[in-house]
Amino acid sequence: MNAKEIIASRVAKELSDGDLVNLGIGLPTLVANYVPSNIDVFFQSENGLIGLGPTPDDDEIDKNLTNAGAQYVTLKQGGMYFDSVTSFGIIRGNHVNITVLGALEVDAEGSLASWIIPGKLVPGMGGAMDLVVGAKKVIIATTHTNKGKPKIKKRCTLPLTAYKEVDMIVTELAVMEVRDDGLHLLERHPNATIETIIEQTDAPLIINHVKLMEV
Amino acid sequence: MNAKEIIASRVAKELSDGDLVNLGIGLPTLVANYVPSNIDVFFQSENGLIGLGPTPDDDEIDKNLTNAGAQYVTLKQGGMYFDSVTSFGIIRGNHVNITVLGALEVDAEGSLASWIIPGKLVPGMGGAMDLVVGAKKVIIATTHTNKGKPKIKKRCTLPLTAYKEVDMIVTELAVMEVRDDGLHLLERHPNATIETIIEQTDAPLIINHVKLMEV
Amino acid sequence: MNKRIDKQAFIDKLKDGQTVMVGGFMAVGTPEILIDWMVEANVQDLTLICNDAGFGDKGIGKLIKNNQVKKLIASHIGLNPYAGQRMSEGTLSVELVPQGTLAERIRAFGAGLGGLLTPTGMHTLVEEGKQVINVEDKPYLLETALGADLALIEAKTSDHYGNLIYDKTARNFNPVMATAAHEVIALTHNLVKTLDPECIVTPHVFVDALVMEVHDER
Amino acid sequence: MNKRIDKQAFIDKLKDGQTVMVGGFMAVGTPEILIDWMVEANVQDLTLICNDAGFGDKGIGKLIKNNQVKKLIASHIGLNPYAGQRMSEGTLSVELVPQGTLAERIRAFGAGLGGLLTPTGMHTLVEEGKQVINVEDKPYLLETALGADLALIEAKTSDHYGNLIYDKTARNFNPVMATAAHEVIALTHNLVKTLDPECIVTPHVFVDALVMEVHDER
Repeated sequence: MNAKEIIASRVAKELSDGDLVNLGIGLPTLVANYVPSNIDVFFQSENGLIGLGPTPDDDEIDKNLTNAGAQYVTLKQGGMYFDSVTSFGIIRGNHVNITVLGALEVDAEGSLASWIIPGKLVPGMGGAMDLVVGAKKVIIATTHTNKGKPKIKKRCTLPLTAYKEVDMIVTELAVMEVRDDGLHLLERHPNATIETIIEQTDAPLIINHVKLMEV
Repeated sequence: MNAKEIIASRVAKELSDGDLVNLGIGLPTLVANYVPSNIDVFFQSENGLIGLGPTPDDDEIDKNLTNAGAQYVTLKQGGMYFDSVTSFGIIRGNHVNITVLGALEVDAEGSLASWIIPGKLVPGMGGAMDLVVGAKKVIIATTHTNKGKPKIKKRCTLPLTAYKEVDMIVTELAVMEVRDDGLHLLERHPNATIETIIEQTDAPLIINHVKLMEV
Repeated sequence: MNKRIDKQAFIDKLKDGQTVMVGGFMAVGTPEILIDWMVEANVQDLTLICNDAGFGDKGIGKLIKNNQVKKLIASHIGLNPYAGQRMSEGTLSVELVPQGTLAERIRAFGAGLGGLLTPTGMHTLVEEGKQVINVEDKPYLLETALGADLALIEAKTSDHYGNLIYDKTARNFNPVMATAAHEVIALTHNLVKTLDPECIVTPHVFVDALVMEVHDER
Repeated sequence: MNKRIDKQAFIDKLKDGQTVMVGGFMAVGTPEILIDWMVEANVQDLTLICNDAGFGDKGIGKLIKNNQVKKLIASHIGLNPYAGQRMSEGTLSVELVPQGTLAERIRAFGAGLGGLLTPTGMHTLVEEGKQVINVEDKPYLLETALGADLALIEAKTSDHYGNLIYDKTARNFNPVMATAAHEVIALTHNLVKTLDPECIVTPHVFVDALVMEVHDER
């Protein structure tokens, strides 16, 4: 398993039967590959559907059936279509159980920076700000560092996507939870020592019982 | 024609082809009986439909198809159902061409009082406040007086339903229009003299060319 | 993901003092059997949110008649004589809300909005105690979100997931209430394997429990 | 009540400086042929409201490429290289709006609301220049209503009245934009005598004109 696969498979263990889940584009979409077979989860795509099914074969492609990343998708049984207002009503209104998103930076208070890279064109926040504010549980799925530089900070330095909304951070090294008293290290990857994790994290970690990540 | 029939038939002449019209309960509902046969008008019922059709025969009654007055109705071709949010989005959002409502008092500024009778139980405003604020054209269909007392005032004395929203007042005696400079007497019933109308109106009337009401 | 519950499971969800939204417009689209079970359970001190007070013996009117309601938030109460009676006895308080504002306030809660700005009610008694906010020189009332512990709604048909469609004007407040309560219980008259995904009005994610009533006895 | 118009009648409705809403999400659900006609008409100084900037040669991206757009209000512009290019050239200004806020602002206009209170964007750059309003001690951004002169939408099927249904995820912003412009023009791929009144998504009262495209050539 590479870093992304480790992250995606660990995030998938957070899902429960009946959950409505929204996966951001990029790494988070991989989570769908690791849903435990004994649970039934519904994925939302914010462009207007609940019930993402498997990727279509070439001859099954419908140009009017895409996900929020403009990829062709299918609809599984029990799914349905709706407009953007309804879609974001579901998102903002706390009806999404879990959203999984990437990060440029995420901090010990649960704030997230994910939409502005200094010096680069800002493509826009899309639906990310609504998702982070609205979902019941916000999981950040990200590599622990970017070119060796920590992405997990005491305080974000980049412009925020949302303030104090993140609940959990899953990297290839560790699982962390944002609580009122700070960032708790809950799990470490079998190959990562606590020292390595501390070293590669730019935020104070509260450490009690650290379990091994199951991936 | 009695007073109510005179009022309803005159109001009906304000309707144009393609209009969306919302009629209040009571006198205003009579307007539907006088729609000119050469135009196609859609009536909305704020409980959730556009396209009120004729009253059903007893054996055609559907208990889940009623108007906002809880009367059994039918749906005509081109009509559709929607929920209360959509219904009032249509109303508040200026998509209703004409609403016709009754009044306890209506004044020279276009303010309307129609929901509180002093000393009596207040049944509630229902959808009236939204209709008066949201419709493109608000027509008050009312008898000119109540037990001999003028209903058309310089200023309403009863609690308002809406402030400065009424466009036109149609009674069995006259047609009046609310303009920036005051209340204009536009038409009189052939049996009513201008003097009678002035006498029975508790608001100053601006009078230029007064036409005869066609009923 | 079986959402079907029976009468006892429904009654177990009821508690004194709850805030309960009930769908329906003059009792059309009100889940009558659920109201009957509430009367039977005789839960007390309820706050009800409903378009109107129903009739004396129909819709939520039955709960008012049976003295179970402490407060009613509605746009109209005129068709239920018990509502006025309980008000003058001092056992029922009523908050009157313009119908469109009621719909928007419930929608705001369901959509995670804190509130909305409406021109409805400006310069009327409805304005009392509310903030007036000007946008481009036009004044609007700030109306806040309105949610509930429980929403009781009536659908025509549900699939096994809890996706719902409604019947004609029995739709009214049901879909929006389905978005705005901590627990949403739908009475359905039909249960089917699948519904057309283009025509589903209430996505199953809003629906927590289904009560099945095959024979509509109203 | 014949709402059908042809290409020339459509072009006659276009004016320099107009604010135009266009449905679609990454060009899915965008009425391509209407955009092509706008390119052909070469109207200038447009303000566009759309979920995104489309692609370089698809969706509203074609108008940006052709230098017809002065301002774009959208949630995302990353897939159209011309958008960034025109911005750095200084010929295009872009207002980025969170996608859910964009949908709500358009909805507010269509529903006659002055604005809404959302938690989205609080403590971010989106907050800049906006009023923060507390409701029950929670801060919300006041976002105001957003309307347009013209809305261009794509439907799957219309009936003769202009009632519309959509196709799968091509629905997206189309229904809400249909409520929020002074003139609404729908491209439809099918025209039928009647639609199921329970499944109509956009009531005909919102639709001013219909362009019929039987053969979808995209």
